[in-house]
Amino acid sequence: MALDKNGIAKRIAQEVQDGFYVNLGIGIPTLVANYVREDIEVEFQSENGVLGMGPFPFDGEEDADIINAGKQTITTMPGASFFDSATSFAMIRGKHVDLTILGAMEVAENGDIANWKIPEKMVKGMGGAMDLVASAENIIVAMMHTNKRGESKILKQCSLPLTGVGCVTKVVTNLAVLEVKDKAFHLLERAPGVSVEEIQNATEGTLVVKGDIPEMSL
Amino acid sequence: MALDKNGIAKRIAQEVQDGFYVNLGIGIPTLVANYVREDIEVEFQSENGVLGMGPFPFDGEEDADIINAGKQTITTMPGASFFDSATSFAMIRGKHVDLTILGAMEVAENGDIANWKIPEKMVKGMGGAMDLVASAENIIVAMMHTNKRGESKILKQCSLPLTGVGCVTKVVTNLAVLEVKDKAFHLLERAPGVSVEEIQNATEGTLVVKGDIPEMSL
Amino acid sequence: MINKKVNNVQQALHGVKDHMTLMLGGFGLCGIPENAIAELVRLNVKNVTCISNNAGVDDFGLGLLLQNKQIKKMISSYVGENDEFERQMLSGELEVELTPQGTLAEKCRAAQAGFPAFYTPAGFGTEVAEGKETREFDGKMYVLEPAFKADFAFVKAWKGDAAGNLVFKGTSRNFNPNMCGAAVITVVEVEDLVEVGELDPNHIHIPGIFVQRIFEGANYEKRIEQRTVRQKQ
Amino acid sequence: MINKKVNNVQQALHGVKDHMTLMLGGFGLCGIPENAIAELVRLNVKNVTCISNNAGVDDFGLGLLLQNKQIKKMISSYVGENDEFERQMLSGELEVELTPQGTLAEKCRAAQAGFPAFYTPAGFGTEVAEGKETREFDGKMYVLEPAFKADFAFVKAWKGDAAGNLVFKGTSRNFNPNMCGAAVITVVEVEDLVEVGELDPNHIHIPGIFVQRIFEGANYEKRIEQRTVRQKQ
Repeated sequence: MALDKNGIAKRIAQEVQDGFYVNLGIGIPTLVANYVREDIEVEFQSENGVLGMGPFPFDGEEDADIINAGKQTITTMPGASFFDSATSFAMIRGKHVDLTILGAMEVAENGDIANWKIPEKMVKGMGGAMDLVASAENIIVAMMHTNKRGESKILKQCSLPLTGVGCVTKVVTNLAVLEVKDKAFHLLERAPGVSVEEIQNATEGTLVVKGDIPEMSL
Repeated sequence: MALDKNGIAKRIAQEVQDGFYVNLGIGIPTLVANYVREDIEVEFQSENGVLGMGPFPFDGEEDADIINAGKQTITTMPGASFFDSATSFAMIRGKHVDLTILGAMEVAENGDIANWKIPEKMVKGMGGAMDLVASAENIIVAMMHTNKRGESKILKQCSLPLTGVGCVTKVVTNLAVLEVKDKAFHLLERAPGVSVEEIQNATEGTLVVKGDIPEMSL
Repeated sequence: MINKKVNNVQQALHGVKDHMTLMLGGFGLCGIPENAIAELVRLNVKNVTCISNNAGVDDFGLGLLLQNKQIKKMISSYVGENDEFERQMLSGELEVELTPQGTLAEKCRAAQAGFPAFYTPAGFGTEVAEGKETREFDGKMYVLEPAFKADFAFVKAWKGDAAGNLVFKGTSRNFNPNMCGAAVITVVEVEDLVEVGELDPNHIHIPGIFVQRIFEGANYEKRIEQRTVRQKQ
Repeated sequence: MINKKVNNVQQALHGVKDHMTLMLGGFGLCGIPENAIAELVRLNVKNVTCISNNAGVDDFGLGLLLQNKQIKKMISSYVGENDEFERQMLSGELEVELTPQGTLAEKCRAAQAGFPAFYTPAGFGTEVAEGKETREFDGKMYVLEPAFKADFAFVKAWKGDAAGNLVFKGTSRNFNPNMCGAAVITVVEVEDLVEVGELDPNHIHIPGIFVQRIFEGANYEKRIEQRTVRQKQ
């Protein structure tokens, strides 16, 4: 069975290692925080200027001056810090953030990613995504394998305006975990009950399948 | 009578205007703070990271963590702030400092200044001087008109390695106040009792003397 | 102490004119200069270029200037959550220069610190880099981005004093400190204008040298864009 | 909270080797990492390159490493007040790269923030610019200066916590924050290692993400270079 958004987040959470500083994008990535193992130490950075984000505040305790990059009210953990935007991107550009998790409209087998614009239809803007993907060495994309019309978003080449080139290292979708290297998507894991064939059919880009592909353990 | 160091500082203090942020170099410039009119508001910046310097501390109240760029123990005024070196030079490079006063070994009629090195003999280093002279629009040099051997330090061309090019706007020496423009030193004022001829004799660079030259009023 | 205090928002915005370039702090609705924005609406200056990470929402923040058709051009990183912004952009009524967020912040900081331009990897290989100089350093590609040039910067701080010293709170800090001193005139509104000497010199986020005018703002709404909470167990 | 605390200066300097490039905070003797310097002397690492605004005085600070002939090259802005430094430089025993102070600070900040190089007006037309790329922007000339690349940064802060968050005091701040995260490994010594959560998140000068190791230093001498005082009337 294909994963839902929380399932994708849960699987990505397994990629988060002890001692990691992690930047979570808007959407599915935000959910990842809910599933990180409790026996490891992780700090979440939000590019609007906070390190050490905690859970959402209790009802009535929200503070308009303390939000995340998704403009949601948040809390902070002991040891948290606030800083300006230039410093925030010093952390990102300077490779001090260990893991970046973000959403995408399309990814390509060479690691290109598109997630900010559909010409003449929709423009959200790139926000901090272009800085993140241009600098991070460990980028995981959280996304649906196909669009609402069933068309693959895991492509030979992106059709939408790019956010970054050759930068994505891993993709976790509702169907699979894919490693991006050598101009191909390497199938690492299947969603529970999803066959290699289903994944192959949903993937437009080059899919490399070597040996038995295990199911994700969630 | 030629001025002493305090006299030079006293004359330069007259150039400090209400609302000015001022950077004072090591040596004579440091003395300028003692002579600024008390009815105007001025803040002194020191490039090691303090704005709003006050007088020296009372004996026994000195703090090793609060010094100026000359490594002297200082105090701060109400409204003072401390900051890091990059921010300090953001103030300087970003032209937020209104007036820079520094010493020199030589100045030239085109506004060049040399004050950090005598090849094979002495190297103090440029400290913040190169940043200051490259960025400031209002640079006053405090110096002796001649060296110990009586040779002019007010030159056609600097002989020592430069600190900055075409940047000095005014020079106050023990003999005179000179404006630097149009590739010449324009004599504005004489030290009390010093004749134009004496100044001319002590000046190697082109000296422009127009009309009666008043004595400084100190 | 050099006094930067002005009496009210009218004095603070003296000299703002049509066709000027304005910087405005804030991320979403967090840390926006509410009083300056209200005065810009009242002044009804037209054809301004606004540098701001976002453009507020339809009926608050810079959205008010958009509704009022005062803005000729927006320089922002993110449009989402503002329908009128997206509509004006897609229809071509509004000129929009989308800039990566870190580049936006650094273009402010470069202006503040006297750097004419800088090299950043953000946007290389994308349409953001089109027409711009690119260059390789150590095997990685970078885009040359110029510093911003703005006439006014409107900044919101938490506390400040008459010397122009500022302290920010939480994530309402965001772009505000980076915009101080990045325009010809920096105008700061604070929630709390304290006595000079009250702020700890070790904990001033922005020294007054970067500020030209400061005033205590009135009636902060501080609207929350996405109120997200959890329930007590 | 990611724990950066190490137990002592020996653990903090683990991995420092001959021929490495080291950054050291401080201005004169103010805010220097006294414990790290003492350990560098004890380790007797040789042929190191030191990036530090000054080189201490003859018998304190980096002067100790100079006396001990451990330094191959100094990258500094100011030599004055250190006779041994000047002597080794003029005799050619010591390689010295003199760098304008603001450039020195920004070369650290560029390394911290992921900028490969930057344009500064400082040093244009002087021997500092010899052999370097220069360029005109808006009628003014600039010199291209690359970011530093260092193996270790040794930083002294006033207070810090196990998460690596730092607070500096007075002018002992100077280059210290700019060097955090500017080397492969940033080692911080503090006078006071406080409990995590004790530092106000609004007033942390350097967030822990820029720090790899932190420890509480022992026996700070904090020598004053120029004790200048006035007498009470």
